[in-house]
Amino acid sequence: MSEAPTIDNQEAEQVHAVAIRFAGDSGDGMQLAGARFTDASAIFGNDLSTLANFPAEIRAPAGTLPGVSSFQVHIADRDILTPGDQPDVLVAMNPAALKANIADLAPAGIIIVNTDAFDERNLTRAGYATSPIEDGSLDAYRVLKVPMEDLTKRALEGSGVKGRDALRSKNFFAVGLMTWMFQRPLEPTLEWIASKFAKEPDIKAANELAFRAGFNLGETTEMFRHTYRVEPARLPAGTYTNVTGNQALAWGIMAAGQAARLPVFYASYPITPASDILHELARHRNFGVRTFQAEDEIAAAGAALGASFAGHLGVTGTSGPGLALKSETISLALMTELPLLIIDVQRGGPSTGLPTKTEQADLLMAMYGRHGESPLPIVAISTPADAFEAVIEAARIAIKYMTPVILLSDGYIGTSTEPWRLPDLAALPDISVPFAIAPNGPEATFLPYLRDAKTQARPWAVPGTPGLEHRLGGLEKDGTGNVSYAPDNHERMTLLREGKVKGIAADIPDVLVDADEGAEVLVLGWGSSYGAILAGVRRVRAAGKKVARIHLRHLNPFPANLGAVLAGYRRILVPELNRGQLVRMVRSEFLVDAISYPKVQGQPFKAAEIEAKLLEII
Amino acid sequence: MSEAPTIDNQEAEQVHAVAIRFAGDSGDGMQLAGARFTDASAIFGNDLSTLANFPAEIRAPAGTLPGVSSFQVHIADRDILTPGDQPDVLVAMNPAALKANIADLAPAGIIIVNTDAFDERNLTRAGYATSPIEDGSLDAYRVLKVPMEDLTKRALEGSGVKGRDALRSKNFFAVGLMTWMFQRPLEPTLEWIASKFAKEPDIKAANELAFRAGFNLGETTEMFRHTYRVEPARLPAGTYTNVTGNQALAWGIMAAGQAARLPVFYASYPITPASDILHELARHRNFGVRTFQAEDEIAAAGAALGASFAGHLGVTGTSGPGLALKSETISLALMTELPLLIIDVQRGGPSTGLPTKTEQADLLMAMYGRHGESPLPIVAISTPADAFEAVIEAARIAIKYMTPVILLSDGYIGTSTEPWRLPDLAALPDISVPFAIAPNGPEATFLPYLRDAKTQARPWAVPGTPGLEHRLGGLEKDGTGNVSYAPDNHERMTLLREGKVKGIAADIPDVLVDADEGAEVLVLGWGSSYGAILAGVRRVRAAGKKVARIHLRHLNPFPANLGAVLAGYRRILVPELNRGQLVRMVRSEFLVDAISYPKVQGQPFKAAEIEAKLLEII
Amino acid sequence: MTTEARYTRADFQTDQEVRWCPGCGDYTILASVQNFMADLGVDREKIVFVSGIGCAARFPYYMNTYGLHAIHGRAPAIASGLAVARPELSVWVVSGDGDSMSIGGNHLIHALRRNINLKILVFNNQIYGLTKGQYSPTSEMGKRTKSSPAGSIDFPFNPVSLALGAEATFVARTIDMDRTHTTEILKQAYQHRGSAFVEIYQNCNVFNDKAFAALTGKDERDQNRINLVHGEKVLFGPDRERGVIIDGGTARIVDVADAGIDAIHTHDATAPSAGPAYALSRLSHGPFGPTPVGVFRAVDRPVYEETLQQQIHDAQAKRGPGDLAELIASAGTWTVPDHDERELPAHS
Amino acid sequence: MTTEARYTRADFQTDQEVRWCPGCGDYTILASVQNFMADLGVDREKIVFVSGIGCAARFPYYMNTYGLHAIHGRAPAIASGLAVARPELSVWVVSGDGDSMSIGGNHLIHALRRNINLKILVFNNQIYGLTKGQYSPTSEMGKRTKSSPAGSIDFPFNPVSLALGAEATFVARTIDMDRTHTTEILKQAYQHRGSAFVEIYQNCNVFNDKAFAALTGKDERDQNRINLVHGEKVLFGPDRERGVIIDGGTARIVDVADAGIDAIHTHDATAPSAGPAYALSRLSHGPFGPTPVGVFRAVDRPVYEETLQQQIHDAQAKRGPGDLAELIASAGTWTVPDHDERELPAHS
Ligand SMILES: Cc1ncc(C[n+]2csc(CCOP(=O)(O)OP(=O)(O)O)c2C)c(N)n1
Ligand SMILES: Cc1ncc(C[n+]2csc(CCOP(=O)(O)OP(=O)(O)O)c2C)c(N)n1
Ligand code: SF4
Ligand code: SF4
Ligand SMILES: [Mg+2]
Ligand SMILES: [Mg+2]
Repeated sequence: MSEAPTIDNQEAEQVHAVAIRFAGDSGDGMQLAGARFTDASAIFGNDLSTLANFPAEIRAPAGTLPGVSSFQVHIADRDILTPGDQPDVLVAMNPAALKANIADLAPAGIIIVNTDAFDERNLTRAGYATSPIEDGSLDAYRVLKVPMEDLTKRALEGSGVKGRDALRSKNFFAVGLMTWMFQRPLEPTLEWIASKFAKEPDIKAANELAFRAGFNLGETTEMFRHTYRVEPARLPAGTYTNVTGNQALAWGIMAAGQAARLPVFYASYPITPASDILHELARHRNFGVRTFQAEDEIAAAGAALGASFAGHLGVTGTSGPGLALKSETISLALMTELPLLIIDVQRGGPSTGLPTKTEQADLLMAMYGRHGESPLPIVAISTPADAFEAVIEAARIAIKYMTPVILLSDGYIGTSTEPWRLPDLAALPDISVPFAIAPNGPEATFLPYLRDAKTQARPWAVPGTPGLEHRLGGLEKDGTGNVSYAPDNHERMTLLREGKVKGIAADIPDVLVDADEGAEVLVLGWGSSYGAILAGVRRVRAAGKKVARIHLRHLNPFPANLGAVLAGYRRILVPELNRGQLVRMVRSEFLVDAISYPKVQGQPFKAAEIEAKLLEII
Repeated sequence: MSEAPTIDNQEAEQVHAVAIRFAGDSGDGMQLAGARFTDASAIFGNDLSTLANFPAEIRAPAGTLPGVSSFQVHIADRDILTPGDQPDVLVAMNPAALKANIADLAPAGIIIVNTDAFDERNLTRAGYATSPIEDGSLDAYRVLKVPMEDLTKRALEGSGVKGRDALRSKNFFAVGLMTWMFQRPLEPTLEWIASKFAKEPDIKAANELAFRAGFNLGETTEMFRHTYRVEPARLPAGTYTNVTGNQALAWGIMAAGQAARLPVFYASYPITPASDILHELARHRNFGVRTFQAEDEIAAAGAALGASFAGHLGVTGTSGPGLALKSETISLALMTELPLLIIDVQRGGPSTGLPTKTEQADLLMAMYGRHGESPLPIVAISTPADAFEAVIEAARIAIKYMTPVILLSDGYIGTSTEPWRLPDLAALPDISVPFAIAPNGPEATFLPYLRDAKTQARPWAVPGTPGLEHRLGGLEKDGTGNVSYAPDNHERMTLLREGKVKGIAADIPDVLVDADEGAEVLVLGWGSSYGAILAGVRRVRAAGKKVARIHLRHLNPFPANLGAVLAGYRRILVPELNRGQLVRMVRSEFLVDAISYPKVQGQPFKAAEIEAKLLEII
Repeated sequence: MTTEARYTRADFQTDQEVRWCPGCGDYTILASVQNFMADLGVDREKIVFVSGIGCAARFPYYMNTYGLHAIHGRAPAIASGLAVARPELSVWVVSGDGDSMSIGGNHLIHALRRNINLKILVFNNQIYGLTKGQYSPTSEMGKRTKSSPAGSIDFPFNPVSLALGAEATFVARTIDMDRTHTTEILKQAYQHRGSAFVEIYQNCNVFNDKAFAALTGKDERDQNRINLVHGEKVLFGPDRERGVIIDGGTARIVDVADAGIDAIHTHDATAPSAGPAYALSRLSHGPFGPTPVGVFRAVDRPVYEETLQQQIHDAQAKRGPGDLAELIASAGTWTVPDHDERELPAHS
Repeated sequence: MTTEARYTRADFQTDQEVRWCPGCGDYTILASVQNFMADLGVDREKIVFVSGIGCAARFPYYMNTYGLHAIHGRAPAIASGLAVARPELSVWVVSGDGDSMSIGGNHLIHALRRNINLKILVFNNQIYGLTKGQYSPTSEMGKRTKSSPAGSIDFPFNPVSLALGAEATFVARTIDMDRTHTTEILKQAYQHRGSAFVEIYQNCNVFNDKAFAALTGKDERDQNRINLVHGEKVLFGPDRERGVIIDGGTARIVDVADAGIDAIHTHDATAPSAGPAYALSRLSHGPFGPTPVGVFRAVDRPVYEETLQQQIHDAQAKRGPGDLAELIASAGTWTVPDHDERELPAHS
């Protein structure tokens, strides 16, 4: 309903896309409701994109604004790129949920309210003097009032589940209602309930009853005679699943281990929004994955580095504050030239900042946040599903070039979902690099810093290999690995380390430009703004303007052709969820007058913002 | 002897400048010897500059190359700027000292060797197959052979000090010899010995005897008939002392406390080359200075921040690895907007790197080494004596703008010395800012984030002040100081923090350009390369070329006129002891094609290097 | 401690909505602390609460005193600076088990050994609450959490033992639910000169509900709670029929009837040796059985900041308050006489 | 331990010149360790030495095994990753008192509680050697150093107590000079399954000479050295005329003649309770008087990486070795049938 539907016939109206936001108290199960609706839509065949919005780190008292949790899902009959700038439909389970979300609703959007929650107490908690569903303040919207709690309770009568427990099923009532309204299949949700609550028959029955009651209410009530149909999207054929970025990342790490033929060692200290990577990996002991919950981020980086020295794929994941703490250890990885994969799921900063919100403001820290000259490769993830491939690429570079690599994700990628065509695991690239097993120096000695002529990588000789005993360390060393403070040697080694990283440019793809013939303006993006930028660009094109677009996966080194490409455009716009970080790198590197389009609101870009900005400068 | 003297008359020959390097084993007391010679020269009235070179962190076995310690002093009859590119005279106490230093010696320079140390054992330890003082390999130099140990022992005969103990005085023998050779007054050294060893009469006597013996050898031997005279320099009138950068920094911190009317709290974890700041401050309990040796750098930053919150001048000093560790805490200081002074005495990196060597490679970490958008002011020190003023300036900014400030020094500044005209302490600027003492909000409330209209600083209300109880924290907050996750608020606060730092540009002096009329090439420097750059520029000018020069004290924000100034030059050269860090900032900020002139050898620039590079591009 | 009732609990409440989960033990502790502070009567502006990150660490926002909600694990370090700079303030650290013993373990043990005058309250819920339920350094082995779905394999710290191993001069344990006991322990912690380490068992009803049931459950608490009272025999049980003996360094639980009352250990919190306190701390590692609460140890030792103050005082007495000009000149000076000064470039 | 003499000390020496100050206790320890390794006969390539920064931390450069000279304080964390990844390796940590207990304190205590199979050797010279003489967390109060010219005001850790407070399963102390004793302790540490904490008193003859004179000085050592031997009475003195009793948790020194031999404590390193070991650790805090050396505690507890290995094993037994394709599909999939595919931009 990006083009809002007119609601005037009894037939199912066909729309191309619709964004629905489920909002309620943290205790209302809105994440679950959204996920169920999403899955049903996925199985139905829509393309989709989701965005979860959790309350900040503390559980607020029920009914208050800080306690509001929401889940937005954008479904479409064509490929889409964002969870939607503005929801077309808002399901509000209580006054606080309404208040916290109403400003985002599309003009003339639909609101489905759970009227039972609009009592004096909840209205006060949300800070409403009068009830918005009575006082006419929602007249600009189409408001559908449903006493969901009462109806749920009634549906459950006789089921054995009563009182407060019965109320817990009201999220399924809401899902049922939406399932009817948007003509989703019932089976996926029913099956999910059946398998999830197989061991708790009461709850299973209750949720089923509530779900069906919601659906039936739609079918039988006048109020809901309008339904909408979003046809399946013509996605590339294949089998799909719906993933969050953190999930795809965890699986990508496991895949990287397989592709590199290395056991995976993941060390981490819990931190929002990166913790779910640890949680996911910890579940897979049967894959041989070792997870290590360290005492802090420094220890996590250290343990991962120790595992790398031992010949594992050492990975450590965190968010901004944790990356700051890991700096010194990353610097050691760089000096010892051991592969180490560092994942930063960026969040709003500085300091503790906005732990549950997204931002892209750690790029320059990734680039420069270490003492001394300490260049390392940086790879960025663009979408939830992309995390899978991106982490394999990061691991490839780390192992092949014996270097720490920073992989940048963010809270938006980590927690939102998109459909992902299951990868062909048989076709995973072989990113393995053989360990050193034989002496490489004169008289059967082993020189740990003798470099590969092409990659400049030093050999990886792991403990347990007879004859290759050697010592690594953080002091400057000469080519043999022995400590050296000689002036020339330090310069030589500094240049070698720098050159090794720079040289990777020859081993990564050139940037592809998605350009209209004759476009003079180029948008240069990175990371999670992929979807919003592409969607914005499409709109601009739809408006008949010409524009070019690049989205960077490799932020250090830049792809070899980047400078030349940039030189071909009159104006370069760099939208970033920070105050202009990539733009600084590009300006300094290529001396192009790239324009920063910064946003620091803890929220992803909207397609409309990119569109508007582009229209302004083209 | 920058113009090497010809040694052909018996009279004292007048030279304008001479650089002498005392080199020996760590156990030979070369630092002391150098310091004595320096003091005598200072008191005599020369301008001077020194450079100490310690063995790396481990005490090596006597007689080996890694154990060599040296001290270079450059004395002149005019103002000088560096310790000298190449020593004119090398005092070598053993073969290792000779071997480690000979490459630096000026063509046809003088070598004074302690022949007693050139025995089989020491030659082998130094890796000489044959004795360099016998085999003709030093023919290009003027070698003066002195059996210093034997002569010292003999001088001490009957003094009661014997054997190995007697040998300990041989450094004073060397100082005595140099004192004669360069016609220094004897009194300063004799007085120093007398006061230093007042409680150890034997040692006092031994050192005196050795010193005089060295002097007398010069006077009486044919070999030393050539002496040199370096007239007093025409320094500005005043009383001078000779300081290292670390010393001037420590005193500057104490002065800043006085100028700000705040008690000084210095928290640090020992690390080369910053530890001496802690050592110096710890000596001054009677000034009320509190030093706190923390368990690590994170705790040091934390304790200093706690002291700042308490209303002290909270200062924390470290070197690169420690700065990396402090990042997260600095970010908290930035978010809570508390004044905190962070000193980074930079050393060679990355990782443990070259702990005893100098480098300027932490600039970009100071600038960007924190997660999220976290701008803070950066001030750099140019020379040892300059540390005093620079730290007061850094403290001024921290307090006035309620912000952490990073002050960059380096190993070269920290450990080398120069004469310093005693500051007029009565004329110290008043950098105090009154604490908040009264409510500033409606209904007698206190709003900790209500900003000063001009500086954008928030008020500093210290615990103990009735009625101003408030809570600070690392989460994003709104204007009242309450936690806020609102999107617009985050953007507003981010811009406020950024704007506050940018605004400091209006409160710092414009850059002064030291320019020749019509110069088209400008050298842009910062930090400890001050002396080498200025000396290089002088030589270029002496060669009749035109050149302009800027040396930056403020690296963030840049002085307001910097962009305009840079725009006026055809070429901009940026010499740095790193791989091009300031140059990246300048290129990105002003889009000027500034050229990097990098050096990463753990050694300061030489004037000759700057000269050569300039001549190449002018 | 002043006795006048200048304050009520309300004076220590802020206008911030308290945002813990309904039912969280943190509410009870907050009430205890606010009431305690009101009774204590120390000037509100002289009190500072410093915390790290975690549910517990939200505490300062709810105390109408000076406060700093800092970063994860660093509160003891920051509070150390505060207390050393301003010994006249009353500085309190509030921390969780993860904040204080995982990321912040080092700062904790160093603050304790230095004996800085900090009152360190650790709300031990044996879980990471704020990050939604990972095991913590005090979680029991085998615990299944989000990050340990197969069961935790980390042997937990015993916070009291850890503090005693770190040379703490005051170590106590109490329980959120028992407000009277909590208040008594807070009072003793306040009165102690130097660092006071107070472990408060705190129920996280969302991620680790009933972790302390052995001490709070109606049926179990009488069996399991061992109250340590200075100068008294260590007896417990519904009829004080059980007791603790310490034998060759090992504390054991006995039936008083069997062992005889004389054999029962008499608790001496002020014993110069930390041995008995440590022995008592080993009685439970959990608490999943009989567990001592109360003050384990309270001994005198010089307070860091007081000794520092003394050093300043002594140095001033001996050398005067310090003259910077004199100091700068002390390394030796020389004078360049007035002459036709050249223009020398200033050191920029 | 194999018994064949495959190696000699020379096999464990590297071509790097040893660069400690002449006379430094580190030389003696190096010799002891090299000899011990030669006798041990474990494949050289299976041995890894990990260190932080400090004089002691130079150690790996001199051992012809695998080695990592890491960063200050982080060796236990790095070694933990190494040992957990590769349980078949023999992983040794070498650290100084500053490296392990100042900046590295947190990693140390966590490695100990986890019982990871690390042999942690702490060369305690009660000073920062490498940075040229500041006081360390084990320096005695009042010590005058570069950073404490007026005397240190930090109360020191007792490393043995700290380790015991951190749930260490093996805790021992030895002295650089006594190579036989050092070797015996190394052997027991090696044989222990899990973390072994070994404090080695090490003389820094440059910055803290004779710190351990009470235990090494000809005149004093007989009076002061208390050898702890498992299963034996704790007796010492030139004629074993003095002994230790542990009374209500407090260890005390008595004359055997007064107390009677039966009252003397019999050392049991394997006692389930850490209480007696802790009590013994409190006998000296320095060592500036009678000081126990030997193995304080050696108890069995599951080894972290073995339990992890077991979890992997169990999971594989139950769920098979894991099929990634299956896992990825497990959250539910749907299939889009083949059709006239539009060109969709790939997610770059
Ligand atoms: C540097 C850093 N690492 C990790 C986090 C994430 N984090 C916040 S609180 C917390 C643990 C909370 O546990 P605890 O201290 O026991 O407090 P509780 O929430 O249980 O009261 C973690 C891991 C963080 N905020 N900062
Ligand atoms: C992050 C960091 N902080 C500080 C230092 C400086 N540093 C190196 S070793 C050391 C202490 C050494 O003391 P100890 O561990 O006791 O070893 P020792 O030299 O006495 O053997 C310090 C403070 C460093 N290298 N890195
Ligand atoms: S998560 Fe647990 S500790 Fe945190 S507020 Fe909720 S109940 Fe309390
Ligand atoms: S400084 Fe001390 S510990 Fe370090 S090598 Fe020298 S004697 Fe040994
Ligand atoms: Mg907790
Ligand atoms: Mg030491």
